[in-house]
Amino acid sequence: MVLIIKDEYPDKLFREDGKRLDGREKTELRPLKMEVGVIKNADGSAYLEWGNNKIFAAVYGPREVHPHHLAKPDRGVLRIFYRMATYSVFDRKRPAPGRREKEISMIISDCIEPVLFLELYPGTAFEVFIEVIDADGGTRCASTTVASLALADAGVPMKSLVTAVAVGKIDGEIVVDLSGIEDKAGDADLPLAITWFNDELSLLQFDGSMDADEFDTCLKLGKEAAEKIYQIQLDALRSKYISIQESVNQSSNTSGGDE
Amino acid sequence: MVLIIKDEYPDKLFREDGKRLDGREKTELRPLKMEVGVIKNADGSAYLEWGNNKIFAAVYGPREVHPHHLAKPDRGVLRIFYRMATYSVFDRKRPAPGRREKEISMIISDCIEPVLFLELYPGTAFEVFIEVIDADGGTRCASTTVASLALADAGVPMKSLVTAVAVGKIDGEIVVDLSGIEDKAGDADLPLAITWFNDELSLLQFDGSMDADEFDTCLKLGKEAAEKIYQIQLDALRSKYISIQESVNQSSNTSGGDE
Amino acid sequence: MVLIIKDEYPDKLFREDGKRLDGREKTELRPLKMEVGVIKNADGSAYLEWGNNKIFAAVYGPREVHPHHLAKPDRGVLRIFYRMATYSVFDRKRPAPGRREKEISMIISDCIEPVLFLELYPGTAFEVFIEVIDADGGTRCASTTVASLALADAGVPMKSLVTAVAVGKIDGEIVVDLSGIEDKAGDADLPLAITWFNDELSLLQFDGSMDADEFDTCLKLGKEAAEKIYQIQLDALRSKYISIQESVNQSSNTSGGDE
Amino acid sequence: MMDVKRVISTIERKYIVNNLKKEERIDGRGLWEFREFQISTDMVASAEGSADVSLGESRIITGLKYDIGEPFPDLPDEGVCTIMAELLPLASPLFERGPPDEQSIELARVVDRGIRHADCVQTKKLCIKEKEAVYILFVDMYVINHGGNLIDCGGVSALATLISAHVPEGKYTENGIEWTGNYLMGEDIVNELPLVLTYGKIEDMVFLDPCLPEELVCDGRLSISVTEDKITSIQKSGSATFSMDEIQMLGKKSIEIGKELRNKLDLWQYKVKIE
Amino acid sequence: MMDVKRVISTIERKYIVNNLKKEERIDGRGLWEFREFQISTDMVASAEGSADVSLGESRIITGLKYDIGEPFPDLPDEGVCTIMAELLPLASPLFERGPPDEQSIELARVVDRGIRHADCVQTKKLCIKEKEAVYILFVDMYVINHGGNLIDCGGVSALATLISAHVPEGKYTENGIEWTGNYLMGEDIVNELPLVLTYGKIEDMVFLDPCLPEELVCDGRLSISVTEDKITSIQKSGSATFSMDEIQMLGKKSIEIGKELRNKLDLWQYKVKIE
Amino acid sequence: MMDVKRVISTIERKYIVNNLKKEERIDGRGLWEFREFQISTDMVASAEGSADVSLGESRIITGLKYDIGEPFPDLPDEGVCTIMAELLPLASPLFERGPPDEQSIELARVVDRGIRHADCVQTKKLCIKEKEAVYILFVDMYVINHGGNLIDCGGVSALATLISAHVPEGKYTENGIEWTGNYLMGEDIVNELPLVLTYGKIEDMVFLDPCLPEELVCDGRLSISVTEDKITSIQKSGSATFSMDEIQMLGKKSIEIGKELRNKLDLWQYKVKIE
Repeated sequence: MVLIIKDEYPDKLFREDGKRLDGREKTELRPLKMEVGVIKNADGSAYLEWGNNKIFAAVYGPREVHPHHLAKPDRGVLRIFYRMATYSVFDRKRPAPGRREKEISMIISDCIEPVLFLELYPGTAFEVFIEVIDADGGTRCASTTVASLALADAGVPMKSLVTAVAVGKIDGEIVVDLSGIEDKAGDADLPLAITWFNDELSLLQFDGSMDADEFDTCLKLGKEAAEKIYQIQLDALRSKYISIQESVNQSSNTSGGDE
Repeated sequence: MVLIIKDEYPDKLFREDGKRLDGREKTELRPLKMEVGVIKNADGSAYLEWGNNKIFAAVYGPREVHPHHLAKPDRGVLRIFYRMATYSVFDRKRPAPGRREKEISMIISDCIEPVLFLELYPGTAFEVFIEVIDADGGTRCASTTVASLALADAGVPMKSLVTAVAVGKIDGEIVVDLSGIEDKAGDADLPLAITWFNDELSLLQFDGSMDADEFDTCLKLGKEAAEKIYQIQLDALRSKYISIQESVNQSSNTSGGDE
Repeated sequence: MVLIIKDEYPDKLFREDGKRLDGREKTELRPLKMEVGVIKNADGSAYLEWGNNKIFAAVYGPREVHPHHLAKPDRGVLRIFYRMATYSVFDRKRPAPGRREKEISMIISDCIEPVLFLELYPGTAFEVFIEVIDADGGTRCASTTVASLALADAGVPMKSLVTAVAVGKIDGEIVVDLSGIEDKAGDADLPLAITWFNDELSLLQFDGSMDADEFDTCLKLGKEAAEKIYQIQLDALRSKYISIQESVNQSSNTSGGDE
Repeated sequence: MMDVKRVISTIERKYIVNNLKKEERIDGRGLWEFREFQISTDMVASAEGSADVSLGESRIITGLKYDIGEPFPDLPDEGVCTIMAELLPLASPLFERGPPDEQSIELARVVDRGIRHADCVQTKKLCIKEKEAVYILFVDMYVINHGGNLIDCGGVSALATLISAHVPEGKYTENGIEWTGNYLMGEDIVNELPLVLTYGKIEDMVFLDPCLPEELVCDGRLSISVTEDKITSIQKSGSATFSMDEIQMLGKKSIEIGKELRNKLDLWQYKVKIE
Repeated sequence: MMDVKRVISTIERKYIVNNLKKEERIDGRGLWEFREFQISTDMVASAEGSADVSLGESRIITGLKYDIGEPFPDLPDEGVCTIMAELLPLASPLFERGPPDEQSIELARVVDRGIRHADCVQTKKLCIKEKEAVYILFVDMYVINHGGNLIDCGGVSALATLISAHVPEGKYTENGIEWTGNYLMGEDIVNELPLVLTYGKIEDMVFLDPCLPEELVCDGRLSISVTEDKITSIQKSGSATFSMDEIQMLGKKSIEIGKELRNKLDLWQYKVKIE
Repeated sequence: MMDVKRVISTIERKYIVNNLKKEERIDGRGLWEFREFQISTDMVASAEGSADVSLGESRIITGLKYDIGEPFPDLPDEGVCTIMAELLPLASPLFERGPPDEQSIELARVVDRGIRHADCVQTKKLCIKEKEAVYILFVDMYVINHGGNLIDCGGVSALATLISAHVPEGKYTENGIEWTGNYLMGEDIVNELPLVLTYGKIEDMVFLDPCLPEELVCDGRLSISVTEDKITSIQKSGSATFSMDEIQMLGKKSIEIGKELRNKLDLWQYKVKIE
């Protein structure tokens, strides 16, 4: 039995004034916030809010691989464990990790691995645990972005950060950063990730139907959006550095340093 | 579909004459019987009947730990595996061990560990398998009691035996050793176990609602009941010793010893 | 919900002319075809069509045993993994291997082991994977027969091939090589396998109801049928040898050998 | 685990084989002799039937539970009887924890097949209403001590459990299935009494009812289920092979020994009486 | 994993014990003092109630989802509330991946039992139609950082989540269950406010709210759930034993400290307002 | 397992790379050339559609089964088509036993997504009665030999299976769903013919349809599904990165090569004829 709540998928995904239902322009991002160092026990961690997405990422490693046979003698392995909380979605998710979670884990892993120097860590693993507390469309991009930040917070050597964002098509128009409702009611979804050290794509998925021209537009808009997000990632890292600086200064002040 | 059998939960759990439904006084125990050495293949074993409870316990060890990573380099581990037969309860239990069985196993383990000298057995395990063949309320106490006996039968060095019993509240009155029906229809249940070497509680659980005075009464009655059960445990061990004695005497008689 | 298709189990399993529903005589086999070397990646392989049965077998080994604790220090182990494709039966089979598949795997393993020299391969395993693509009665016999052929194709030293076939009773008459419909609607089923090196039975199962005389007849007819199948196995091995020969000849011809 | 087996192999196998060559068993029995059966029934209050059966040092405690469900579409007026077995790690250092392993599955299956094809369980009497409601009986065997030849012990255990059954009788009404106040018992549930007989084979010697040391060293086993005059099921296991002649001999012998055992055990005595 | 624990044991245990002997804690608290609670609620948009609760460095984020199902036959007019907990490997190098382990089960169970016997969840108000349709509430706790004493943190987390709930109210009609447009909130769901208090024991010293280093070296723990004036649940874990006197003292102390904490947290402030 | 891969890496990678730099493949193909497809269909008598497809040495046998179930509430008049894949350990020493691993899931998902967004399966024609009964099609792929690029082989295999389908046509009646005597076949089930094309990337070189040695050493892959003139799905895997220019070029190339392959394979020939 289910509680019957009249379904509220809107007929149109644009308002009369040409803006999207949440008031955004076509190329505007949802509100986005990141913070590092949020999980004390982890070697590195980060937290992200992006629209209604709320996601934690924690990094442990380099450490021993369990089970042992997954270790590689000539390089380290990156293991991503993407999970969603049961209550992070409209219909309660079953507690055990499902197929979809394993698949997204693999995608994120492929997406981040190019920026790491795994050959320096033979026989060990970096394990990144991602927990989606609240989901609102685009969790794989948001998770990639926050996981990359957590790795940086852990001091893992990286060629660059990775930044991911989805572009899509709703009511026939190309827009960036699909919200949950746009994702469900829209026509196409194209998540991508950029590895800044070489300006290439390390994640590229697509589901929908587009001709070659539309597709080119998506890639262009996606890159522009990623650049904005990248700045927010950098700010999150900087503000931790600054707050450490400040607390150092403060404590030298309190302890009566001779300035 | 289910067979409709009118449910026979009684309105009252005391008879007109003030006795409990099975004719017991408030502080009277159900009939209780124990025997050791019942499973030939085991290093030690015991069998218990307590009301309609029928429970076997077998001890194997000290032996290698499987899987290896559960072994501890500086001490032995006690592993309790409490299981119920599918047919030991009113509605057939599913064959695979459930959450509840794992939880009770952990409780029994915590309860018995204090009397063992595990530090003498680094890297090994004592494994105690408990099988409830018929269940009638209080299986965790009965299992603790019979497992402790099986360990003694196995010759495992112990500071003392452990004895467990439940106290509870039915129709507002405090009674000892709840039967199955009293457990289900009663108001509160307080299983406890006593480690005789220090006269302290190694098991204490409670579910119900009691003020501090009622609670004190429960503890007092629980200890008195445990003392009676302890004697039955000791008798079971003695009678094995006696029967060995007798068979030794007998065989020396038959073989024509010169008395 | 199910689609209601009127069930077409025939009343009788013999036609008016005394032949079986598919036109066979009582001791006649269904059409039978075998081929070796069909799976390039395997150390040995074979494919069989027998009535509507379609079965692949592939052999890997001797190779390391996973998990390690299954290895035996003084001999090799034979591991059979019998599996049915989901679509090989009328009602879609669940994808995960079931109890029945494990049981048949064990039976086939017991049936083939007597012809191997496992004592020559301590610590290793021969793994035989059997995949039933289409099932039509008698898959355990067909699988035994094709697995034995795949082992021979892998060049594993063997005392002899093994050949299996089922005898059974339908409408009170004893017949050989039950088809799927005869298996389901028949009265008794007796699969057997013969290890030709000693002319004994290495597989013998029976379900039904027979007196001692009927039973003797079954054994006799089973052996006669197995002899015919054995020839087809031998032909399959020979034709591979011949085709290798031919290709050798051909290539020496093409390369302009001086004959 | 397997080390135990190997050690026994090398030390005891020769001794056992040498004895068998003289037609002697290590426990003094003849080649075609069963160990003693000990049976008590209906001792599990929570079960609708139960039996505690020992065969030598092997001991299996079996209980019966029931449920009511829909019949299989192709057998709309027949109840169902399922057999499960668990080789408890309590019962032997050879048994491991975890989901039922191959040995447990084999035990359940061989006992089940011996019963299934013998017109033993009266599946038509287990129908409450055609197409709608039938009994599902669960006969669950737990091995309490492993002394060899669990199959024959389990066969008797399952049969004694079924005979001792007392399943509340249901009547189909508009409001569901109501209890009539009576019970299905004894011959309401059981008709034929099939027995399963297991033979060990070492080298070219065959013998009945292997005890544990014999079972651990034997090359293979053959289990034959028989009713009064028919063979109803056969299962070979292990890597032994049997000649045609041996098989024919064992078939005949099983019917004969089965008859004696059936008389001796007198299983109908375990039907319960409910006033 | 366990190596971490062992290393801490040998180095820190002595230090912790020596402090406790002087009635001092390594983080400066008194023996009967809680670390600071930090609470925010209803921050998960997808959940029908949620709470993010920190107790010192322990942090648990809990959410509520609901389903509508049939009631249990013996409680035909009562809804159901289930508690689940997961110790995410994200939260500590001590937690392993895989299905819920014993610690997760214990956390869920102790929190659940504290609530269940305290007349906390208003199960009768969670009934939509007797025998037909009741709410099933899922209160799922995820441990985000493990700083010791997850149980007391989880207890407050579950309670705050229930208080912050806003479950669409259903009305039983011929066509199914329709939404009335209103929500079940606050006291529609929660009555009593039980709190769970956990004590650590090392040697013969007992103290409230163990932090992680204390928890890792302690011999055992005792969790006591209390309402305003009653004890509703007790759970001992670990290999410590407690004397009768200690138990009686801790029972009384729990009612007392619980009262203070209940006042201080003022959990009813987390009831949501929906215009 | 992985040792195999490593050994190949060090020995063959250089050889493969050097060839590719000269725009040559180790099996003599050009950069944008497929290996040979071999297709036979409807050879599994128990299935309602089947295909045995080889692409070079890769071979996948796919079968179709159906069930009838309730539609999803948000798509009340549409049937369902699910794709499963299993990389049988029979097919390669690289495949392990056990539940479907990441590679199996990826194979199924990429094939599924290529079909799902291409208006390929006529889900509305798979509805028997709105809100009540729709067909659920199970397209299950088994890998029989692994010769590289299972995805493109699987894509054709799934499509040929669907085209070869013959699913009994059901009619909704008061008594249940009755068979009309006809079958749903070919264009009753399939509309568009999407193909999936997979490219390997090693260093900065990209090429179509990697064979096994190429797949084992390549840094990553890109799979693009196309209909006649649209891209319907893309999946990148592995640790390679692709530049914007490469992606745009591969998108256009895929539509072009897809068109040729679609003509060449002429998959509609596999529609079955039932008299």
